[in-house]
Amino acid sequence: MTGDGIRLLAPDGTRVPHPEHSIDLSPQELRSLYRDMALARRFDAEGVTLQRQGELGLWPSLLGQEAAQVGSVRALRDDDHVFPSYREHAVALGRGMDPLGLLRLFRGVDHGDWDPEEHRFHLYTLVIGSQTLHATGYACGLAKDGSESAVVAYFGDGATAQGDVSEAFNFAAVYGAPVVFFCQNNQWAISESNEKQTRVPLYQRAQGFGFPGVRVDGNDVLACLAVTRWALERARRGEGPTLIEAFTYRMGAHTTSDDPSRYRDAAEVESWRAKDPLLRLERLLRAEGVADDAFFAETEAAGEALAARVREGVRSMTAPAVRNLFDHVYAEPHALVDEERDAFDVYQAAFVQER
Amino acid sequence: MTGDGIRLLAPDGTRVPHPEHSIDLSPQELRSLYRDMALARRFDAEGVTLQRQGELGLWPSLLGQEAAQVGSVRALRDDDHVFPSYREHAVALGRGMDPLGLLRLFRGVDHGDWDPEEHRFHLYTLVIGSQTLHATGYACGLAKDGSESAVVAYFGDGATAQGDVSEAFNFAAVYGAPVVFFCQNNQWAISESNEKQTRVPLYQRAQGFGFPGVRVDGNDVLACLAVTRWALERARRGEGPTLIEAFTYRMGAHTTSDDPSRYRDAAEVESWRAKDPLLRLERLLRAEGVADDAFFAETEAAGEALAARVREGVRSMTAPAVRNLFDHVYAEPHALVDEERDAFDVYQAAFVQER
Amino acid sequence: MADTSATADTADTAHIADMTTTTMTATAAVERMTLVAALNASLRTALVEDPKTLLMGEDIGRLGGVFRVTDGLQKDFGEHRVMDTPLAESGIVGTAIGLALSGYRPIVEIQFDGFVFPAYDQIVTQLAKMHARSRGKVRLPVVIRIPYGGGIGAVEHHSESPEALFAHVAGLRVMSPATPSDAYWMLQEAVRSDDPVVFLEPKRRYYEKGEVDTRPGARPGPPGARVVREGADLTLVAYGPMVATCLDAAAVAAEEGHELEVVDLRSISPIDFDTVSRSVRRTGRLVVAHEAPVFFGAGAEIAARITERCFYHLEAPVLRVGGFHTPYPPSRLEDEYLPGLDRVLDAVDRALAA
Amino acid sequence: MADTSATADTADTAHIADMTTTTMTATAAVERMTLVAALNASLRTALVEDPKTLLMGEDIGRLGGVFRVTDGLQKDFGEHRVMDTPLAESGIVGTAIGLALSGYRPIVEIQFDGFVFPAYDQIVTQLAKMHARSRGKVRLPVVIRIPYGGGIGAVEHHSESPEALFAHVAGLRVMSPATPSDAYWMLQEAVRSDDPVVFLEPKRRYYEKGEVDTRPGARPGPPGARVVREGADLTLVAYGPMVATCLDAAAVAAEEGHELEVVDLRSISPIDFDTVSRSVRRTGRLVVAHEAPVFFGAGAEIAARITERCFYHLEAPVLRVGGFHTPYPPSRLEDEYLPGLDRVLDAVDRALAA
Ligand SMILES: Cc1ncc(C[n+]2csc(CCOP(=O)(O)OP(=O)(O)O)c2C)c(N)n1
Ligand SMILES: Cc1ncc(C[n+]2csc(CCOP(=O)(O)OP(=O)(O)O)c2C)c(N)n1
Ligand SMILES: [Mg+2]
Ligand SMILES: [Mg+2]
Repeated sequence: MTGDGIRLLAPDGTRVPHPEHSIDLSPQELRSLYRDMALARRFDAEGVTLQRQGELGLWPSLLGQEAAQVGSVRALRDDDHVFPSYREHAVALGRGMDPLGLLRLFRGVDHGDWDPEEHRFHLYTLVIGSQTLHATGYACGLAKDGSESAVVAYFGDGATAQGDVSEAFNFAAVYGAPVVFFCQNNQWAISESNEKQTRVPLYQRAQGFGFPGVRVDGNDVLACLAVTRWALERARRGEGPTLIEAFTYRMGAHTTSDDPSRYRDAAEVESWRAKDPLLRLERLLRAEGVADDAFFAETEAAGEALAARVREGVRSMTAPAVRNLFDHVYAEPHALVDEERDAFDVYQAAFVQER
Repeated sequence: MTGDGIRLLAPDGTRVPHPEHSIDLSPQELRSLYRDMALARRFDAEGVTLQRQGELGLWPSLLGQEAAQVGSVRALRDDDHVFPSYREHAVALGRGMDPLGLLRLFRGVDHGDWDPEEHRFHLYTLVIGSQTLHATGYACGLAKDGSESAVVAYFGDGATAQGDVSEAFNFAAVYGAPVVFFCQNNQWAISESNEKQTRVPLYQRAQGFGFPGVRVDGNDVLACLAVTRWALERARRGEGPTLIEAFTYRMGAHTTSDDPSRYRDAAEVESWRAKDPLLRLERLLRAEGVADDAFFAETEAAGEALAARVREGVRSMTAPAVRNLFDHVYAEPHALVDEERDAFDVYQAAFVQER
Repeated sequence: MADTSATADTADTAHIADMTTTTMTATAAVERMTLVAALNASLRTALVEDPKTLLMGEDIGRLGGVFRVTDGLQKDFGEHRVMDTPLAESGIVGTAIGLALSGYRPIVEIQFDGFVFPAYDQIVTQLAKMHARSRGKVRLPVVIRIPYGGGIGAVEHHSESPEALFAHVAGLRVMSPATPSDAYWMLQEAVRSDDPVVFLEPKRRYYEKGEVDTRPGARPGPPGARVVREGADLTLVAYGPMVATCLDAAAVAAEEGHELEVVDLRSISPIDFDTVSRSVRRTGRLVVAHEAPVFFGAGAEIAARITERCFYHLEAPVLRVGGFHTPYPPSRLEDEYLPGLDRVLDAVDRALAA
Repeated sequence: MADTSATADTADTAHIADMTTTTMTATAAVERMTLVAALNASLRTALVEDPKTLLMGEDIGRLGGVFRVTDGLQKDFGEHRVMDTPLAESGIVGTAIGLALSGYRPIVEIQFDGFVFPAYDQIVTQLAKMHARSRGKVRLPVVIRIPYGGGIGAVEHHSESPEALFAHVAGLRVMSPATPSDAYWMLQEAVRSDDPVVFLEPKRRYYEKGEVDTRPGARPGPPGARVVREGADLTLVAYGPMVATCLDAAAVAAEEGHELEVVDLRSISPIDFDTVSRSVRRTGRLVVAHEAPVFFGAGAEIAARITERCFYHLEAPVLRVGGFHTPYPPSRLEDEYLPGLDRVLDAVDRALAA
């Protein structure tokens, strides 16, 4: 169970049998998983580029975590709910989110203002760990409604140190909430490696709160899909929460502001390159004759098209007027906000006049 | 390991062998443990009485938890440090604290202002769970100093739900801090029973953070002493933290403000009366001929003397002048506090004059 | 182990069973009752009127809360609507946010003022901001009830007045009733609001009685400030527990020939500055009283804004009377520490003399 | 797994090894440096001068902190003195309290202003109160460094100005330097203080340069307010990132014939009201500027107290310019949102016109 975790697909692209978590996917499903990972990777690369070009303020790259995200999100039903952290771009795409919605946040024109109910994909959450409690509460709500939907909360290895995450584990356990805690252990919390955050493998944390924790090879999209599906089924059956630790690696910097050369060895990164999640699925697809060069070329072209759309979309994004800030501080009328808006209008009018 | 936990002394006063945690105590040590428990119980009863008489504002009774407290504190060396919650009266006595110090807090003449370094017994802490982090930090400090002292943090079953306690577990584990987390599971957090706080036995929590957790029969003073000693030795050897769950029962109300008849059955309380920690040690002492009627009579007399001293001490406690409040807000001079003190002096002088 | 949330179907059945019990009906009438009873009645009304309303907190179930504000509600509405939570305030508020996102309207009880701080992060960074962050797409109708203030002879952390720490934060509404009637109706208002509300209950007034008209027709509007005693010489502004103290002060001052106008703010964020300004323009003098420390307290905001608005009407500087820049004292000192009748009158005298 | 605290003896040896390296020496000189470099130098001095000083925080080790304030310090002083902590702010501050109780003097870094709130409970209920609670027997010399304020184009929660939320709390000191020199010396002061200090670093001024005299003889006294530009027409009070903005405003106003006196508050709790009063008695007008929202902000306290002290000297009401009662906006709006030159000048004009 330690080491790389549950694995169905080895780095060399061969299948690994597993007694509990086998999965049977059609060729089309396999291709589609690859395609989602490839599009996510291309999208992510474009995010990095756009930041370098000054079009975005910041970009947290998901490079290396495609399998963890695409595999897990594929396990969800349409009516399930996701509570992401801030790096779940592939999960967002998997939910059908408009990628430009994410980019508006990182361009700084809004804080990420999509409607979380539209694709049942909650707002990105930057305060580490907070969303795990929201996910737990949401799951309690679903259970109260008699719904069979479930919730997946995404968070990182560093987040597990936060009190909120432990409280979420405990509330979910006590209430038997239908929530899957999906921890992407990408080995780093900015510059801090796992051993600064925990003394034991993270999946073991769950046991102490009374629910199962499993480690899955986070670079194995098949295993991520299979294990998340299993955990979601547990949730739907009323068996409560599950913790999944997807053992993966953050191949890039923490964000575009970060310089990982200050704290980690190139050799470590290199060693993970051999476990690349796309490469191993490509090997499987080719070995089993499920996809050919044409498919990969077509996928690449789709990626380029996505990147072009994103590039164009980002460049034409403009910020709303400051005045709009006052509109949604409260849902209902608020004297102080109104007063400040009025004063701001007067100020701006005078200012425009002066010029 | 579940059930009542590690036990060396059965409710009927017979010894129970244990492969790892046996303990060999002299007759005098055995008598002394009984005496401490009896004095603590008498002291506690006096606290309740004084509150009923209006001499104290509040009293949280430790009735039923004498063995957990006396056994654990007896395991400490003089140079070890205790971070209590607010019900650790027997621990306080075990550290040599003046009982009147505790009572000043509950009389409302101060917030409990003893010098924590005098008996290496920190201030009572009312914000649930906070002190577990202080204990962890203190233990880190001891380790940095190269000291071989260790720290014991006391807290309740309810406290385990707080994020701070999980964070303390994690920090202690990551830093390998010489701290023993001593959880008195008295089955109730005010009106909430264990299953409202946790899905699994509490001692299991530790495992998920990477250190051992054990349950001990909290009404068995010998087991509490033996297991705490073992945990402290681990700490001293640099093996890091241990969680001890002392499985006991709060025989009284949460505090004198509480009315447990609203939420628990008399039958439950009754069933625990059979496991009384004093009674079982008395049985042992008598069965093994270690103590006779004279000893018990002498102990009772000592209890009465303590109660009398406490009663008298409490009745003569007066509150300091409000003006003194300004003295210790800061360790160094502070303009605002000085200004407010001056204004208060002027106000009081004028007020006195008016009369 | 009992699962208080339970699986979907048992939850549903329990819920339906609850709905059919007669105890579900809130009685509407004019009655004399304590502030606690008014809050209890208001929660009952909320639970009856909207099945999406939930109560959450520590010890609010069988115990009925340490102040009995939720007395009997779990018995009548079931564990699914009146939820005892684990002892973790951040968890309570964070979970309440999630429940609100899923369509519920949680009313959270924090056991004492001093124990809200573990939840402060969830309140300030999440609860307050999510509506704005989503540009209006998300609404979080969460009420956080907090018994607050001193005067009950309690130990440390049980007598705090943290209102300024919430009022400074955009996205929260902060209100505090002073009477049983306001307790009933302002809580109704808080529950109906689609904004998060920090609802501060003056615990030392919990057992004071007043007339409460719970009939739907008696519903007043959203809580603006209210002139609770008229007077021409000086305006005395207070809220929550200090309103009664200020009314007493006004009565004493009247004997000495000074007519004080007492304004009960009711809402601390936003503040109804129009009502206060109107009063100060007439009286020319203003004293603000609260239990919370004066430094960076509500009095500062009121003094600053009213001075700005009424600069040419003020005959004396606005004076503030409140807590000192010290931790709340041990209980045997609180009578002298709290801004009581004498300290309020002292400030009034100084303002009148200026 | 590496144990960063280590057992006693290895810790000790590592420590002694550290002490012998030459990098331990802080160089004392007059130098032009950025505010970040000044903070770094100040921390280095603290680590050299007192072996009980410790740094704690997220990513402060090899990375040197996200702003590089602790750059090189772990390398030079070892992991026992410069501790990367788990990602848990309450844990960091709570553990720092314990370390302080055991005789250490922890200097904690909170990575960004918006992430201090998980630690708010430990700061407010424990750190601030323990000295008073023990009636002076316990001292908690803990410094909490927080990069704060906006203007760097950051995402949500990275541009907050939470000073009022600390200043209201008795037992804490709150200070904020505006220049590299003050950054160096005020941090020295904070580290030497036996009181807990919330040390707010104006992150948008991190890379501005100034002359810093780090020679021991250059040590100024504890940080009172400082008149940084003299003027007779109006007093402009600011602190931290807004001091430079106010100096710019004064320069522009001078061109228009108005002489503004600019006061850098430096300490936000306590506030040096004497210096501000002296200035206002001369100028008769006061504008207070800060990034934090105006409502319940520092400007309220200053306006209230200065009006009380200088009522008969004020020719116009004190005006406040600052953040709106809205969450901090997305970064593309921050230039317009922040109280910049124009908004400060607008307030100055209004105050002068009144
Ligand atoms: C409460 C809080 N503290 C600190 C930060 C600053 N911060 C942002 S990301 C990060 C590391 C997160 O690591 P991890 O949870 O492993 O997620 P990853 O970035 O690796 O996906 C930190 C410390 C934050 N966002 N929130
Ligand atoms: C942070 C916080 N929340 C709530 C409370 C109120 N409170 C005081 S004691 C208590 C129950 C504690 O239960 P437990 O930890 O089991 O300790 P016990 O009282 O049983 O010894 C609660 C909820 C508090 N003191 N602190
Ligand atoms: Mg990570
Ligand atoms: Mg308990």
